[in-house]
Amino acid sequence: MTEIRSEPFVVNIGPQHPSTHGVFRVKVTVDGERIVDAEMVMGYLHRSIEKLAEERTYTQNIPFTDRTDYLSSMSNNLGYCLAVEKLAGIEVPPRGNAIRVIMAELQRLASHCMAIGAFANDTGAWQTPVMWTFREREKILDLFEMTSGARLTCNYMRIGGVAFDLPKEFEPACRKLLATFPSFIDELHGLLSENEIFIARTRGIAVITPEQAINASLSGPMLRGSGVAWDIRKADPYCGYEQYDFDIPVGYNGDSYDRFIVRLEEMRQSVRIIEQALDGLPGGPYRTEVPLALRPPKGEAYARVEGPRGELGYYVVSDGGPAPFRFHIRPPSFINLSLLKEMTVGGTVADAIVALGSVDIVVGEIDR
Amino acid sequence: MIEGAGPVAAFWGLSALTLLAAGGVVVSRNLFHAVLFLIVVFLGIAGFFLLLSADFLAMAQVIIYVGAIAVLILFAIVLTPRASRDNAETRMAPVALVAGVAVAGLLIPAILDAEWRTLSSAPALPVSDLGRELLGVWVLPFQLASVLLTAALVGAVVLVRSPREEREEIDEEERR
Amino acid sequence: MGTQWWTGHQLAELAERLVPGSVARADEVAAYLKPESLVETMRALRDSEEGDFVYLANLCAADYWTRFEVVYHIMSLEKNHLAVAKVEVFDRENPVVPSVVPVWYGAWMQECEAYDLFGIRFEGHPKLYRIFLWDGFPGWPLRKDWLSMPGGLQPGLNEFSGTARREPPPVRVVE
Amino acid sequence: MSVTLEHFLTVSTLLFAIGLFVALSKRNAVAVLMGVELMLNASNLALVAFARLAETSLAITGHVFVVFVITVAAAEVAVALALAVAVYRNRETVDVDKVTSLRA
Amino acid sequence: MSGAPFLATEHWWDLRDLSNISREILEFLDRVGPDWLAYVVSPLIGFVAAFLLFVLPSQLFVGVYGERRLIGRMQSRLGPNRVGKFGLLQPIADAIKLIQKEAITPRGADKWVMWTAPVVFVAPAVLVWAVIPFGPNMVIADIPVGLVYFLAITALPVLAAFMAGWSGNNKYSLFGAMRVVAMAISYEVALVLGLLGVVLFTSTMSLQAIVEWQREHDIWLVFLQPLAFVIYFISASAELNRTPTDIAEAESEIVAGYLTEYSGMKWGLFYGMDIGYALAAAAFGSTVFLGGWSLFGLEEWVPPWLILVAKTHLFYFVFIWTRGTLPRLRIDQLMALAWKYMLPLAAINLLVVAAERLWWHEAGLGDGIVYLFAAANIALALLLVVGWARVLGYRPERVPTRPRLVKHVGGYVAPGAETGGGR
Repeated sequence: MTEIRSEPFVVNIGPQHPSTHGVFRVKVTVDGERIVDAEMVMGYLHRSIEKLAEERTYTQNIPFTDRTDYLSSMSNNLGYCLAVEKLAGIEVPPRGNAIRVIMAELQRLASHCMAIGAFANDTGAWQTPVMWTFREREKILDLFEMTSGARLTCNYMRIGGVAFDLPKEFEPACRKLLATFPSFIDELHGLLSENEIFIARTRGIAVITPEQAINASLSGPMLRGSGVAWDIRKADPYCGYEQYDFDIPVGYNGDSYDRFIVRLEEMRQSVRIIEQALDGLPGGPYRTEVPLALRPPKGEAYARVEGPRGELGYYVVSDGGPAPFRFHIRPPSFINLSLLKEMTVGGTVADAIVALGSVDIVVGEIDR
Repeated sequence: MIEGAGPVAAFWGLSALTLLAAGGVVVSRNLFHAVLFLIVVFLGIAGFFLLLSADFLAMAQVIIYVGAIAVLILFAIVLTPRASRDNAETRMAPVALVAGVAVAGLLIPAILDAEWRTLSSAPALPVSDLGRELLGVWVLPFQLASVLLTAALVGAVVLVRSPREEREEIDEEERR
Repeated sequence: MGTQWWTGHQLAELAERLVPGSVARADEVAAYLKPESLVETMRALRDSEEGDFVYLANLCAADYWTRFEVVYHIMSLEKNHLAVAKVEVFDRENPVVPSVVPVWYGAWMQECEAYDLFGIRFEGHPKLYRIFLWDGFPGWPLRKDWLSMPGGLQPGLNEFSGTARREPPPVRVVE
Repeated sequence: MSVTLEHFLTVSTLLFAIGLFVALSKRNAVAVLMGVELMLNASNLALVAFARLAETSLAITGHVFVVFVITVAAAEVAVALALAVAVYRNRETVDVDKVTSLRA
Repeated sequence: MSGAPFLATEHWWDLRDLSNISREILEFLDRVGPDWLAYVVSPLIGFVAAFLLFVLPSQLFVGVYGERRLIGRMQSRLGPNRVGKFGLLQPIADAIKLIQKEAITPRGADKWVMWTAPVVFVAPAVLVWAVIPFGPNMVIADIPVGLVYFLAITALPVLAAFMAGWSGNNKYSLFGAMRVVAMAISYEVALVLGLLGVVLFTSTMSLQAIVEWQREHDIWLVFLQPLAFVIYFISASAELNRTPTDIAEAESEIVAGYLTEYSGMKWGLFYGMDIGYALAAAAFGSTVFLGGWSLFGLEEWVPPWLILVAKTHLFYFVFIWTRGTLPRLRIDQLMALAWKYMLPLAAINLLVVAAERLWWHEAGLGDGIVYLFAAANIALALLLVVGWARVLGYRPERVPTRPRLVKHVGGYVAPGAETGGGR
């Protein structure tokens, strides 16, 4: 028989599609149900935050970082503040550090709730997991509202500490949440991790080998899912993470299922960290006073935190003026997308959706 | 002989429906529409079967012709490209028309002319009789038909297998 | 405990040892590599036992009015150290830097981003395109001299003349 | 008012003639197949009409035949469609006029 | 099955058997009107009664409202609760909203096919109810091949879905159409083979007779035919596009499948009739497998149609339940499930039933033997399901559901080098 010329045709997944997690578009070429090519198209949400930040003072830039990864504003605030503190040589008091850790870990819980819910939705669970995770996420956002006054874009961290001290009600409310959270994770474990259909849909899909993952600069759960033990909280501790006892979950063979169970386990570890931080919450000031128009000395700094999606780095260059000379964000979900083509080509359309869901992208962060 | 206002009206209605739909198969330019007309013909024939108190056959007609054959034809149309979805005639159309008219013209006078010995009362033909007949007298042809069906399915699968799938399978075997 | 941050001199010393003549200069923060031997140096750094820089943490460009810098934050996961390498480009009209995609696949998207916003062409990149902005967007917005669109146009789609420009406009150098 | 065997046979014949025309005249292989299906249906109608209305001791045989015809039609459709798809893949056409490789 | 009426009275006001009242009406019409009037009116009464008593309320209030409230509960949210008391008027508000909406026809669409597809979809949903027995005398058409009738009628909506998907001139629609056809053809085979087991036991294809058989033998066919029941449930949910198998409308993959280009009431017809088919499948399932309108003698006091309604809704609840909890399978997995899993099991089931049936009749055993058969078949079904899954390579214990845990960073963790975790 001669070579059959099949009929590939192009399908746009996104920018308006129920499961692209924002205005993100994948142009896939399919042959029947099988994908032969995939191309990412992004930039629909590009706001040029890096350029805007060059004209505002260091403190004024904190709200911008809320709006990059709008699902984990606390972590973004933290990364930026760390970079500026490193640049200006500012020490944060212990209480401020502990509050930062609590907030960052709560934010990780909230963000992973969202990630897991959306991922389960992508595999076709009809809204139930996403509703459950949103229910828990709301409780965390309540805590944020209690502390910072905002639920989504908190703008809570400040250079030198945090904006306000924790309110009196915070600790009992947070402990109440932590008491129920592990049982909720177990519930999710029963609903999804041990669900045969879920396993059948996600296991062996979008496999990334550890070599590929390292070479493509993946980070966070993507890297750990491939079996690479790398967590910046352990590797390069900031805000006193070295005081807390927690483990790094790593996956087995780097498929979508591994990334999912890694995220689920990370939520358990986060609960552990928050409990320890609450127990050992030091007194004293929560913030070092810095001048409003901070003028760090000439130089550059790269600070990174382990955001919910991976290595969230901020590269700030100062020319001695009140505004950063260069402000660059290393967005984890942008770089985690590098391997999307390798993950999707050869699979079916349904697998591509699962692969995209397992990356856990936030388009505000990709496009900035 | 079938009598009564209802059945007679049903006959004329069904005849009109079936023949018009068959005409639709001939004239519609879009192959997809032609298949939809063909489905109406199938349903009309099922109606005729009901009228002739062959309940089971009517149901089988709907399940197999409408549920399987017509859907398969639609599927095949979608698999072929848009350009070959027209329903045009070849140059032989006039000859075919002559053939069709000739068949009808020869057979219909013959039918009307013949002396049919018809029944006054209809025989009862329950499904169980059909089953007994199929597995009794006609058991050998029945077996043959099933073998034919199996052979046809296997043949169809072999025919449409693409070289890529074959290559993939060979690769897989080699990997083992 | 914690990542060991290499000084620029440390990295320069290693790079010079691996690929002689590959370092232009070095300071406390970073080692400035020569663009000619960049890919070779980077590959040597990645594969060397001592350096083991298998992970490209961050790649970005910066505009210093007279020159562009491309900054590479490279890292070893096993040895847990991090170093900063830089490449300087002085040609503002047509800045070209060799692409490190053959060394780290993770540079793929970040080089596209640097090209999109700075106009730095990465030679050897498999598919360099404007990843965020559309083809024909006038200018390179993260350059310091890009204050508004050429011709006094403000950003905003209704202000555009409608004809997309394929070529980047002539750059106004502000010294 | 009554309907006799002749009525059914006439309808059957007309249907058969239309089916014949479709099978002989159409350019598209799938359409040819549809003509064949029409003819088979016409004959089925005649068989059932005979079983119900004609004077015979083997009335059920008509039904048995219809079952066989339906079975064979299903088999035929499967093979014919597979052929059409295979021909299309090899030659990029389902036009029966152009598939003439057996001609010398 | 006319038989002796076992309900207490034949008075028209005895609503335990609604056929009493319809018979009164028809006899009255026969007395006063022309002779054809009763023929015309009787099917109308049947359909109107079925619609008013069952389909419409079920569809609107159990299907739309109940389903949304129940799924809301499962998802720990409230569900519709604004329109009317407890949000009970929500379905009506939705219908009004849908009617007001613009029915968009895309430019490249095949207009005629697009507009006829909903009609082709709705008509069988009404016709299906003709053979479902609601009570000893309450069935519109007790035809001897009711079971095959059901299968034949439910083959039609597949066609409508294909028409809908093809006509929309949309790639997602076409995907949905291809998927729905592939699914329907695959699952029909297993479904028919499974139902053959039932027919072998009861040796009839009339639904009323199947219910009578179950009543006489004091056993539900679900116990005699557990495999067939499971196969029926999965196949029905596959053909209905309910969630574990809703790949034809898979929202997260192909937007809305064959419905992508539909809007307004054209979409509403598809949506409403989806629930109608689900209810019909539930009614058919409870008739064939769960004893229909009979409930071990209770039907002599409780209206039988209420029993059927209750069973149908229980059955339907399981559909809602699976929808609320399970993720969706991929199309090749579904095909594998149909061809590699359900079809062999159905064939084995058929063989077993045939052997049992033969032994029962040849040896002249009493009716009590069905309980033995039931026990044997349930055990066999469990054994077959587990065993066949093992044969096909199902090893759940090899899937670790917890990640490994390590204390220290440092590159790739080889298997076995971790410090904790695992399943």
